[in-house]
Amino acid sequence: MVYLSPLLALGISLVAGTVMFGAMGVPPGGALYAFFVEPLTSAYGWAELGVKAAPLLLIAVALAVGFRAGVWNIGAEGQLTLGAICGGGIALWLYRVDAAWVLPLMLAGGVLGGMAWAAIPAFLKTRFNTSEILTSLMLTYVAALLLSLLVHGPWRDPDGFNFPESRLFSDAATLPVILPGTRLHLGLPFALALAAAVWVMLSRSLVGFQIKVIGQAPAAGRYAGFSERATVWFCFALAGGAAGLAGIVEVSGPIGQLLPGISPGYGFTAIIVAFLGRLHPLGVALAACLLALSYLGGEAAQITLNLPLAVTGVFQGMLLFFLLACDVLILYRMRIRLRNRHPGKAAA
Amino acid sequence: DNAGFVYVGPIGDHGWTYRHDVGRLAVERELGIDTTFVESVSEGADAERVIRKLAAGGSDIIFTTSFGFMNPTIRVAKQFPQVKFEHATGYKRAANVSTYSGRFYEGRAVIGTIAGHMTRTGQIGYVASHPIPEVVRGINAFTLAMRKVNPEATVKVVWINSWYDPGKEGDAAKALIDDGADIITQHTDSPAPLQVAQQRGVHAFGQASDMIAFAPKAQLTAIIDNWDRYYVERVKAAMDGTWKSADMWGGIRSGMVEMAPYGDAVPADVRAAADAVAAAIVDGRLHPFAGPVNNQAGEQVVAPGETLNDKALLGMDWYVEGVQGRLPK
Amino acid sequence: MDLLIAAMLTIITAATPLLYAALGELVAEKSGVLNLGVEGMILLGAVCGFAAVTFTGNAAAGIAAGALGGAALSSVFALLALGLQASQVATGLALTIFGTGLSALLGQDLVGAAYDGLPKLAVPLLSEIPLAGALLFHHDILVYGSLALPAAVAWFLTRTRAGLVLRAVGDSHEVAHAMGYPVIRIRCLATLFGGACAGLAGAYLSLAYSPLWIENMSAGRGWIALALVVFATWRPWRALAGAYLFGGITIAQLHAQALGVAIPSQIMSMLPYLATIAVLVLISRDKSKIKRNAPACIGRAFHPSS
Amino acid sequence: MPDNRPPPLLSLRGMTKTFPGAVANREVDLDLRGGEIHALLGENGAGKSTLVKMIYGVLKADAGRIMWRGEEVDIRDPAAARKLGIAMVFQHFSLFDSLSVLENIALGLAPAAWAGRGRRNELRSRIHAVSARYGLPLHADRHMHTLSVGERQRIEIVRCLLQAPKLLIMDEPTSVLTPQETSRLFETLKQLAAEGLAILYISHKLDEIAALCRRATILRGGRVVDCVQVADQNARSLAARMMGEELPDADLRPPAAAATADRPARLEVAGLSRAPAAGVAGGVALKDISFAVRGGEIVGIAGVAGNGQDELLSALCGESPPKPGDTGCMAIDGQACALAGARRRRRMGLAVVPAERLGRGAVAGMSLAENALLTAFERLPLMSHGFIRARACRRFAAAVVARFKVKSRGVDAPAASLSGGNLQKFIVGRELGQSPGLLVVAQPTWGLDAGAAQAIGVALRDLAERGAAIVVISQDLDELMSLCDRIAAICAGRLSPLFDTRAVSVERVGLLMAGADAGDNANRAARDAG
Ligand SMILES: Nc1ncnc2c1ncn2[C@@H]1O[C@H](COP(=O)(O)OP(=O)(O)OP(=O)(O)O)[C@@H](O)[C@H]1O
Ligand SMILES: Nc1ncnc2c1ncn2[C@@H]1O[C@H](COP(=O)(O)OP(=O)(O)OP(=O)(O)O)[C@@H](O)[C@H]1O
Ligand SMILES: [Mg+2]
Ligand SMILES: [Mg+2]
Repeated sequence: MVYLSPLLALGISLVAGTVMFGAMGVPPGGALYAFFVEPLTSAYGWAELGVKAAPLLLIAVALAVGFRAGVWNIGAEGQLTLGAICGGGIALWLYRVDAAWVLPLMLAGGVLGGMAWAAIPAFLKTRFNTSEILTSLMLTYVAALLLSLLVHGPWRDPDGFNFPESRLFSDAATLPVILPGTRLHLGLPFALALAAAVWVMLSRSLVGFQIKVIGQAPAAGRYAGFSERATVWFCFALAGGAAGLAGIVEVSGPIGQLLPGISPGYGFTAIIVAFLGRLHPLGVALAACLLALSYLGGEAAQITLNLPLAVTGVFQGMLLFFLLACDVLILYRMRIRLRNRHPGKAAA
Repeated sequence: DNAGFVYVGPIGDHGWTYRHDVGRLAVERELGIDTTFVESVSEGADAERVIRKLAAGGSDIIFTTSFGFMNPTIRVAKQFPQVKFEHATGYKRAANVSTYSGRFYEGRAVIGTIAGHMTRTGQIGYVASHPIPEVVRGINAFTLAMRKVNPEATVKVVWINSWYDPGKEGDAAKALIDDGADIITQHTDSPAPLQVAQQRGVHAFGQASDMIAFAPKAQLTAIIDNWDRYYVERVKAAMDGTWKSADMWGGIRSGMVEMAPYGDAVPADVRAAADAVAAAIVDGRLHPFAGPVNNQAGEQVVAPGETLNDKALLGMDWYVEGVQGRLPK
Repeated sequence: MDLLIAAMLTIITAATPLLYAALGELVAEKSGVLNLGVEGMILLGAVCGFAAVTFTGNAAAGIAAGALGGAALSSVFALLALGLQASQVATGLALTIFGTGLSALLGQDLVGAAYDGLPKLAVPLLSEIPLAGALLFHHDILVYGSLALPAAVAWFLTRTRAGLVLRAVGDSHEVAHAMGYPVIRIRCLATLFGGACAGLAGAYLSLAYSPLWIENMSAGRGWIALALVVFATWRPWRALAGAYLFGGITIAQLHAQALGVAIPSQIMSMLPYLATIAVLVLISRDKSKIKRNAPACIGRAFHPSS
Repeated sequence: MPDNRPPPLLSLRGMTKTFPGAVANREVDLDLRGGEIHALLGENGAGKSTLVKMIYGVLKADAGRIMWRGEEVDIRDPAAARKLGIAMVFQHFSLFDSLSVLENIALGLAPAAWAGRGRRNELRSRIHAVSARYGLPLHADRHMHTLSVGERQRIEIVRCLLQAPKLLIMDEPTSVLTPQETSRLFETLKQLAAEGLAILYISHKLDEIAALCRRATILRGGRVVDCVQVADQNARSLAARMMGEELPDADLRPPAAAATADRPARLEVAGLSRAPAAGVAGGVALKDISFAVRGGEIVGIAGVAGNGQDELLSALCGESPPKPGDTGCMAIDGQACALAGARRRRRMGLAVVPAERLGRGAVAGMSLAENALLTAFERLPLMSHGFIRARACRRFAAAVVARFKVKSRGVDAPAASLSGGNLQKFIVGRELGQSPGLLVVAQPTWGLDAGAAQAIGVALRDLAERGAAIVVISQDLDELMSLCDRIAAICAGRLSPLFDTRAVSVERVGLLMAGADAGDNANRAARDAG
């Protein structure tokens, strides 16, 4: 049943898409093919799905942990940026060093950078009771401007005619590709590993239990002796670290340098991915793939059918609406069926 | 045959991307071939995929129209040697990668001349986007031309750190007018600064396209990005097999930089002066960065009789004398 | 002095769209609804308002169309998140994606169209007062509306029965339901109001702030509005203060640049965000005050069971 | 014999309500006349709340008819019920935390009560009038979250009285009131009944029923099993009818209290002072609290709600670390623990049962197995290397369910699906299952039926007999007097000396709870003891 929901949503989207494209004079079959099939007709397409889904998954799965604990970190985009800045800074600093430890150091720098940025809202929340919603969001803008400051100024490529981008990272600072001939990089294994780890943590470990308890009933958490403060810190550190890793993976992988804009809003899209996946690692993984596919599909539809981006945005929004609606309908039916399966038991 | 275009913004931005799309439509119209475009492509990891997809999908020539697409373009070009690539505003080339851009600073020199003649307060407000050489070059060309006719006039620059935020662009224009500017010029994409000028009864210059509809009284003229001729030529060359990697940096003479008709407010003598500057630039008598050029500290950077070469122009990161404020490094 | 007045006038226009969107969201959140689709609703309001003005030439029609556009989009939210109890966070974010696309689609033919902007309505006599007259009594109708709105919202929430019920629903939907109040219906109305206000914010952008339509012209103001609700700790007058603080610093830094302050523009641009954080830190020390104003049920789905 | 009296105020015929998986009411008939105080009795889950919720229009009956003054009515929602003249005090508070007293009351009245400043002022003075008249002191402009439970209950009652109802339904209204408040309320109710009001009264305290009601309808498993004259019954016979079996005998107090006198103290508290919790207006400061509990004894702490019980409980269980300015020592089994957090204290042998079951003692949406883990992981082998041993948790939860006869769908059922009584049994069972050396329990039998209450009492005594020290914090003085060896009263954050329950009268403790001078009483206590 749970697996049926996305399929049903897809079905409805196909019907609605047929109507919409038909009304706009675009052959519906071709449009839908472009959206859902064409991106995956080649190995390269699959690899690109992984490239696009990896940062989404990496961030969303960590955010899901925080959302379960009632920690509203919506500034993952900024944490991603800081990860890119810190990790990328190391790459630029060690530009001439050709050693195997450069890349791990960069990744660590990215993780720590994201964590450090996430530590600000965590600190303000635990120390001054300041809403993390506002602080984390505002810090996203600050991070973007910080990156802009750096690539427009001190970190410009010295041979780059003062254009706002850093030099290309050296080979030692570039994330290896794991599928030759494509851009699929280590980010995907990282993301899958994190998803698996979070799954185990949430379902099996005391930390995960603690997070769920505090999220669902803070008073019960205090009663059990779980520290809310520590949980806030943990959730921010995890999400910040994951977002920072996503940031450094992006710049040391497919981008290969620091630019003023490194992420097309992964940190925000990840929020919707997390909720679409019902805050469960497996669901989040599926949602990340689906959303990544819808972006690739949007590009494919623009290329093969000359559809304007606006149309793909509308269609993507509709797809999300149907997914959410079907989710609910199916959950609702399940609830009723579960209840009816045990008649009289509760009355016993 | 097919030509592909990769845009950094939406075609509905009424600025940079919009003008490239006008060029694309000219290609379709004049050569009768199919074109493909992808809009709002972010300059991060997505760019390479989109460019590659266009290349793999049968585009014979691909225009990538933002500086941030430079490295992805080069990378994809390596994988598709038979496909021709045209990258706007960059500096990296290859056997199958050309670069092209407009010498918009020539247009800036023309409007600088107009501003120098027409300002009463001696203060010009400049709404600027990001502190990159392209924008700094425009500021400098404008200032130099302006001070040639009005040595006392100064330029105030406000950076909004965005290409594209009508509200903020308008706010910047308001701030500049409130601080004494009586002419506004801009290097951002929306007509909002012009609209503000119109409301406030001051003058302004359009950017990227003719924006007279938005500010019939305020617009003195506009610098129009005109890619039509270049795009048609290059696509045709690719079809003919005569395409060669090149670096095109076209100015007024090539038609890539075009001036919109003068607004009613521009008096005849000023029109004549502006026309003269444009004509001198076209036939090479005048270079906007011909010496003597002083920097903000008053030190002579270009001696009389010399001109800055293209390389120095390309990487310009200093202000000339007459620009107020300091350029952050 | 003149410079100050002029700057203040600019601040008023910069704050107005934030204020509309924030107050609309504030009412929705007070009823327990967290609609993160503000950005999408603003854009739809902007395009609808501009389209109406372009086709009818009538400013009132434009304003009405903006409000209706925002409300229409919020009704999608109401259907999914309230009717079907889908995740409010996810639905709101999907709304932003959808609204951005839809507004661009609807606005395709409006790019390049021009409009003079909403007429300024000078209040007779009062607008003649030196300084204050220019500052307060020479604006378009939406600015006056934005100043009346916090008063109206504050009055509605604290003084009217409907406002009381709305707050009650946001505080505990179970109890409100047990006492016989139609939780879903009240939330739908609050959501629609929030959508209409976001639509007005959009209409202000496309009809007054910069009277034109271009894609994505809200440039992230919806997110700032959402943050302002938190900043305001759900109190209407504080939302006003927040909008003016944010707008004020944004404009002040533009003036500082114009006056030649030698600080990198990126750092200047950070100031509004940093200042908002700093002020929030200062005012959020008092937990009980926040607790009293925060809607306890915010974002939680309500399953009426009977 | 033809009945030519006027028709009853309210008649129910064949009321039936089925929930998914449970029949809450089956064919319930009931007649209620003006001026009558009618008791509705039954075990936990017998269907009492469901029945009255249908009368008040909160729930919709599957079948059955409601007659009001002989005419069939359709009560679609609470507003319709209010219009008829029905008012109800809910079993669980139906108050809004972020609103003021005045606003909360207005929400229960007709819309006109909030129209305009004049009406609001009028409402304010009516509130003060009613609360003065019936001895239920209230301040209209206080904010709800600053109020104690007792005050909240008063609001509910005053709100009903303001509607000038014809029928007043009260679902366990006294569970949080002091004896004094209860008897004041009873006078009020009797007075109201004399004025012609009909009252439908639900309670598990059978002595209250005897004092207040003439007739009682008894529900079991959703059916009416009896409708009796209360005068003909005693508490035991009523309980037997409710449960369908005799209540087993159990004397909770051991014959000789002195048996424990020479044992070492397992809990020592000396000079404990705590500032009220920050940000919680209405919080009470604890002032210089000292007492000791020996192994094998049960010590009761009586007090009116809102006199520092919550603060004492959280100070004892270590939920919030002491803040600067807080003083005092605490020791468990001789080990100082004032600075230890909740988890350290649990390792030292402490177990705690808080008053709030859902949301604090248990997580509503989690299964019983997960809820078993909530506190038990410190003392039971439920974890290995930071990972949860799911099987061990289920086994432990199942053992608790079996030992305390918790009615549930099994250990995977969510805590929210248990009735309050069964959940309480589960929580107590979970804490007892950890064989604690020291147990602190708040309101152990709040809202529980006689059978469940007795089961819990027996379990506590059992634990004490095995050498544990037990502290029971409760507002129910009768319960404390029957359960505890020694008792003290807490008032405004001060604790009286401990008295032997055999040597002190209920009245004396009642006075202490109400704040009679502790020093004076200490002298008298010394006399009593001697
Ligand atoms: N919302 C509900 N969903 C499912 N079942 C319910 C619901 N409410 C009540 N029930 C069922 O109805 C039965 C009667 O519940 P009710 O609350 O009426 O009992 P009660 O007599 O009030 O008990 P108590 O003395 O504990 O208050 C319960 O045992 C339960 O099984
Ligand atoms: N989500 C749910 N799923 C299944 N059953 C439920 C659910 N919620 C409530 N119930 C049923 O409702 C009953 C709880 O009703 P309620 O909370 O009124 O307790 P109660 O009968 O008043 O008990 P007590 O007096 O012991 O507190 C449970 O017995 C349970 O069977
Ligand atoms: Mg009940
Ligand atoms: Mg109960």
